[in-house]
Amino acid sequence: MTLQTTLPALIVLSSLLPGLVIFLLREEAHRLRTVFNLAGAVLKLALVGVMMWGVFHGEAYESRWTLAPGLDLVLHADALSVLFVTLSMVLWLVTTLYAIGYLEHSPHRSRFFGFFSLCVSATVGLALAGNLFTFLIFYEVLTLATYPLVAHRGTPEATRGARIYLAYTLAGGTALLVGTVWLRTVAGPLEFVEGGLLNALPAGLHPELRLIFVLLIAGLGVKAALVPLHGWLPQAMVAPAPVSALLHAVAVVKAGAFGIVRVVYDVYGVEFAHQLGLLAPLGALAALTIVYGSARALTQDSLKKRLAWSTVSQVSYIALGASVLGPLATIGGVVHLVHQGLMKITLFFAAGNYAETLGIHHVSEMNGVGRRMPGTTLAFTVGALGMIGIPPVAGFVSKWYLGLGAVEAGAAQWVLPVLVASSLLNAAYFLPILYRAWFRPAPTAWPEEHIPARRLETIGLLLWPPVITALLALGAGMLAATPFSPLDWARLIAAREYAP
Amino acid sequence: MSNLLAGIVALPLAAALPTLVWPGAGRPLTLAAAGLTLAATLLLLGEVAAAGTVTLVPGGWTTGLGIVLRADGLSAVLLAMTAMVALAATLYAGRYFAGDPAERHFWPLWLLLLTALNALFLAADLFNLYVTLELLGLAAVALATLAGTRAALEAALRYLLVGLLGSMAYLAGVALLYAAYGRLDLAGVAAAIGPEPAAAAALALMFAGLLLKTAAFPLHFWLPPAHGSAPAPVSAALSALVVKAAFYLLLRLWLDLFAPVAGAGVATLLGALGAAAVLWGSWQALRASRLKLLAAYSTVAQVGYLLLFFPLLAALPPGPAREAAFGGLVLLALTHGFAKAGFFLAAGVVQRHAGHDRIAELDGTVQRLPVTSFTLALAGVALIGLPPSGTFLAKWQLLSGAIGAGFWWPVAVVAVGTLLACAYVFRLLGHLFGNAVQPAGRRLAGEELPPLLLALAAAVALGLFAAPLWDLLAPLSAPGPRP
Amino acid sequence: MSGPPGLLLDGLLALLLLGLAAAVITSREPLRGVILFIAFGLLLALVWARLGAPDVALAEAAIGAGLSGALLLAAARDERGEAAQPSTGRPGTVLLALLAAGFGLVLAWALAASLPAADPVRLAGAVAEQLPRSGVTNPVTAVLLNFRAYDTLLELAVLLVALLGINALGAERPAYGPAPALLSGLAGWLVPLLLLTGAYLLWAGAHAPGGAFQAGALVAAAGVLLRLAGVRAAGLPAGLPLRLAAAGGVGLFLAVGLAVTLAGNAFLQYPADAAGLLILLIESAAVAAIAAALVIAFLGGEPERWSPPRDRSRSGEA
Amino acid sequence: MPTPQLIYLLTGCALAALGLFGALAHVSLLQRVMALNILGGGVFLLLIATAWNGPGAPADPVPHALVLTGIVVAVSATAFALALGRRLRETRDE
Repeated sequence: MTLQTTLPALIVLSSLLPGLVIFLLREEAHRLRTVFNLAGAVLKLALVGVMMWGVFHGEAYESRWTLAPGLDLVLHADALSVLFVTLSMVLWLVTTLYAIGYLEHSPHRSRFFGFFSLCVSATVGLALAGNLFTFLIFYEVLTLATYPLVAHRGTPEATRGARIYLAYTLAGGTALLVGTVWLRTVAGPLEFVEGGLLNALPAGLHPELRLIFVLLIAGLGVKAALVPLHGWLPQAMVAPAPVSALLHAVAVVKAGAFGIVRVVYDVYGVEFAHQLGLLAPLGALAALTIVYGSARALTQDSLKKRLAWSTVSQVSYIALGASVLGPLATIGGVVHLVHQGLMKITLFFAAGNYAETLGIHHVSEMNGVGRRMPGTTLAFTVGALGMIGIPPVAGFVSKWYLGLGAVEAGAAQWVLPVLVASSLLNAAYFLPILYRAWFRPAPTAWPEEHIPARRLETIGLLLWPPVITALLALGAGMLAATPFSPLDWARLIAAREYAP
Repeated sequence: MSNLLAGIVALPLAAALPTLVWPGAGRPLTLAAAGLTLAATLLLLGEVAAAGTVTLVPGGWTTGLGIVLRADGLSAVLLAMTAMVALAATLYAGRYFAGDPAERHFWPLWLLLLTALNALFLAADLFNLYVTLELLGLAAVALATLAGTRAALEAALRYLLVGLLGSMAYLAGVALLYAAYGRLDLAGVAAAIGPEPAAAAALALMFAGLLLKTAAFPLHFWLPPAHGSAPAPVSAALSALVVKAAFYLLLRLWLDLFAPVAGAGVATLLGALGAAAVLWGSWQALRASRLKLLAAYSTVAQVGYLLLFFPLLAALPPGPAREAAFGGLVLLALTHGFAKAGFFLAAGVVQRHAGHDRIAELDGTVQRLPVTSFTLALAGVALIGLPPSGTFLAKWQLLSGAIGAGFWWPVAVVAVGTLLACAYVFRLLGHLFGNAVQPAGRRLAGEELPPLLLALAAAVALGLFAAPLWDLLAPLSAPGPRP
Repeated sequence: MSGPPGLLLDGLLALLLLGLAAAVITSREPLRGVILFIAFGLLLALVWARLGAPDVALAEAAIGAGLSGALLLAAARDERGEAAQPSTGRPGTVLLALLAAGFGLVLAWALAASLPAADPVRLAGAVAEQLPRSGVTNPVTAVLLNFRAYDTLLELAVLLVALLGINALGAERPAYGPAPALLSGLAGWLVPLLLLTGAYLLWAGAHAPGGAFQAGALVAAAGVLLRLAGVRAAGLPAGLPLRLAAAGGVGLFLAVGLAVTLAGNAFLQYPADAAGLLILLIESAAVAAIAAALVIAFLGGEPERWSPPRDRSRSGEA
Repeated sequence: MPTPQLIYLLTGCALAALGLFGALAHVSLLQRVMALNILGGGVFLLLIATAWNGPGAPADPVPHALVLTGIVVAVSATAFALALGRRLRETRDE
């Protein structure tokens, strides 16, 4: 029972157990619930810090539990998992604060925060998963934990959105299940190893392996919202803002993208996948999604819908990075896992603030909101500029490395146009918002002003989270060169993936 | 020789008598008996884990002349599952029947039902199995009538006649086997049996009878009304235990007795029936308008899963692959036992609270019955087979076996069946967790706990702590006569 | 006597049996069907006797024909008027006929193929060998109450379940109107005779045809007769004694079976010297239980005397 | 195999078939129950006939015991079925 064998499990439990306790709390136990939430989040943050330090110094952390002969539940820490865990940790902490403010006085909060913690536990679990079987388990648990959150409001459209979400994700889960079982019967335990584990298999199996890859990507692509499996994402907008924020920034969408990265790098191995000719179609799919998502975002007047479509587009940068052979592209894709998270969560927090404070749900209602809510709008601006890829915000770094990677891999002729096109489209659907918010005159009355402006433009618990994440997004961009920055960590990952 | 086996049968039987002589003492006596039986089955589990198989010949006569009771991994785990489910259902029934005139009839019949189940799981003698089948059938029907409604009585009568027909078919098979091989103990017949007409005919008759009792498609017609209209604790026992007992016997005969006779054809037929049951049962569950009917049809589907993988077991040679798949099959049966019992008990709570169980009118039940709604969700997860439920682990093992052996059609059936199960479970949850506010119904104290525990066992415990099962079953997975 | 006359008898019996069975199956009128069925049962008893199974013959006559007959007659009385729907003409009847025929043929085929090769001794050898240690000399009783006593224990449990199930369904059916004087007169001397015969069969079972089941059936018949003769209670004791009698069959059997384990024996392994006595003890309790169960079955519901009025009012039985 | 045994075995098969048909084809409870009893009788006949070892020779007592048990089980089931049928008719009348 050393730290090496228990730490990963502890990290999962540190949010799971508080979550279970929270289920049992009375609705009125507001303070107690907050204590459990934050205690769990802080404790987890500390544990992850320890693990990060250890992994950086080459420590190996692995918790193993046998479910059946030859079938192990494995949680282990490698560079990639630590990156994703850290991201989900930080964002969970912030989102918890935001949610506490957001759900002030709304019903069923115990249920909400209970599932909220389960959802994060599942995310952390699949981040730390040491083999595809474990990943699959947490992937499905994540589906189950998020469904009640999407349906939380219980309104007809909420239940409808949740049902669609469920239909997509469970169907995807089934494809993933079959693919995983199949691959396991072919290749054994499927423990994740940097550089992949399939290249040793006889050539006779290659057609089978291609088919399995398709199944796996189909399963993961649903959550990653790859076109044409993206249909649920705009529907899931009915969820409360903190949920949408988490869904889009870390939990669900990222789980899919992260899974793709895992499968490409640590199961198939990027060279082997390339050799099987699987990267090109994946890249094409990602490119299509990037462009299509941005194009659809253009036409949305509902702010949250526009952000949702932008997620569809932005997440596929990660798949794109994975589908281009070469360390630079890898760095670009992996680092975007973090950057997109920071920027997108900022945007959703801001959108939530507009809705909660002034009842603004549509782009067309945002005239002059910048003067009424400067802090929120500033944060929104940072996020938006990042999405477009304007330095010094983090988004630029990702796109830069993706571009370099494309050039390095000789895929420039099709990757660069995609990057340029999507950046232009991003600009086309974000800049008008910024223009309205800052330079258009404010209307005489807001749609419905819930929270009057006092010392602050809105409740502190709603204001600070987006400001914090915006600063993080800026920092990730400006301090990219410093050690332990996301970029630095992504370099470490790429170095280990491509280690001879 | 271990009299523990006799004790496991004698405990509930002995307790049944005072409960019928002094009706007032029913509840405490039954609780005590259920608790002790559980303790005894756990003891047996230990003995089996240590010794492999435990046998007893009541009367101590030479094998062949006397009746053999035998416990191995398979029977031991099913006994333990039965005892746990029974204990939970007993706790629940104490409140469910409180003040109900049917209560004084319930306790003795309930204990006799448990007696029959234990006796069946332990019997290693063809005719003794017949007697236990009849005891089980009559007790089950008698309990099903306790609801007293006309629907319940009609269903019970059909259930009874079907059961008798099944037992008769089984008995005819026994007659053939005795005529041909002059033995009644499983081991004795197994040693002599070969691919002869008598064996083939006996196989056909006994399997036909047992398939009827297992409610295998298309012989399932009697199950939904019977399970759907019985009192909740009884429905739980019928779906979770009684059906399993018939399935257990099917598996037992197939493994221990008919291995040399049953060709791939038989297994394929069973598998095909299973596939049909999975699809049809799930589809009907999706269309069911009442909660308990949904549960009953899902049982039809779950029985289908149990049959679906017979061809796989038949095809796999003894070895790790077969052991993995066999363990998966047993785990599937166990998990369904817990999940379905929990589901039916929870459904009973909902019905008692709302005064009906029409799914469409249960919107917002969660606000009145949060625990029970959560229980239904957990049990639902286990019925679908999502992680971390035991069903998921079981399906994983069976699927890897099937894919490894190139059996693709069961894989397809499982995929479709799983999605259908998602559909019918989440259709229900969509209503339960809706926003509508239910009128305050009858207050339920403590009735909500036993089902929750059962659902947790199915949806979490069996998924995470089932590894020892494979060691218990390893010696069994190879077909052929047993020592 | 397996000569031509014997064969002739066998053939005749077989044909009659089949004819009666067919008549029962096809009869439209419930009462007529039941009477034919009783005849069928009696004929079957003859066949058992002919095949050297006197114990079975007795049981069949007393239970298969006698008590089942009485039960069916009572049921037919309720069902009078509602003529059974014709079986023919219903969709799938032909299919069912084929299925049934196939069933019969499979049985015949299997037996024809296996019997000639089979060793005709089967377990008879083992029984003969162990009989001296069984405590009785009638091999059938030895099998029922010693070699396979466990079966018999569970069988008594089956009877108990039936009784409880019937009780749970409601109160006993109303008694018949005043019985004809002849019947009451008949009962007056028939009942003691039945009881006496029952006692004899119980005692004789150890060495000759007979035993608990036959005896219990005769005692039950006495009860039925009393009921028919207008004795409402049908000779049943009231309250606790009745319930004890019903439970006693299984109870004593189980008690003996468990008691011997204290001496380190296996469950139900009687000490050889006490076996005969213990078996008689078990059988006597069984007779009471069987009789009680069968009479209650004839009453068709929970007898008024099952539980004292106090409980009934509390339980609020409908 | 001695001829009487053959005769009775065949009779047993035929009875079983008749009983099965009756049990499946009928709708009236009374007739179904009687048919099931006939089916049982047929199966019992198979057992007793196989136990027979020719005139005079002692028969195998085990099947006799089994059939005795079977008869009691049958009467229990019959009684319960009829009582259930009666209760059902009462609820219909109510």
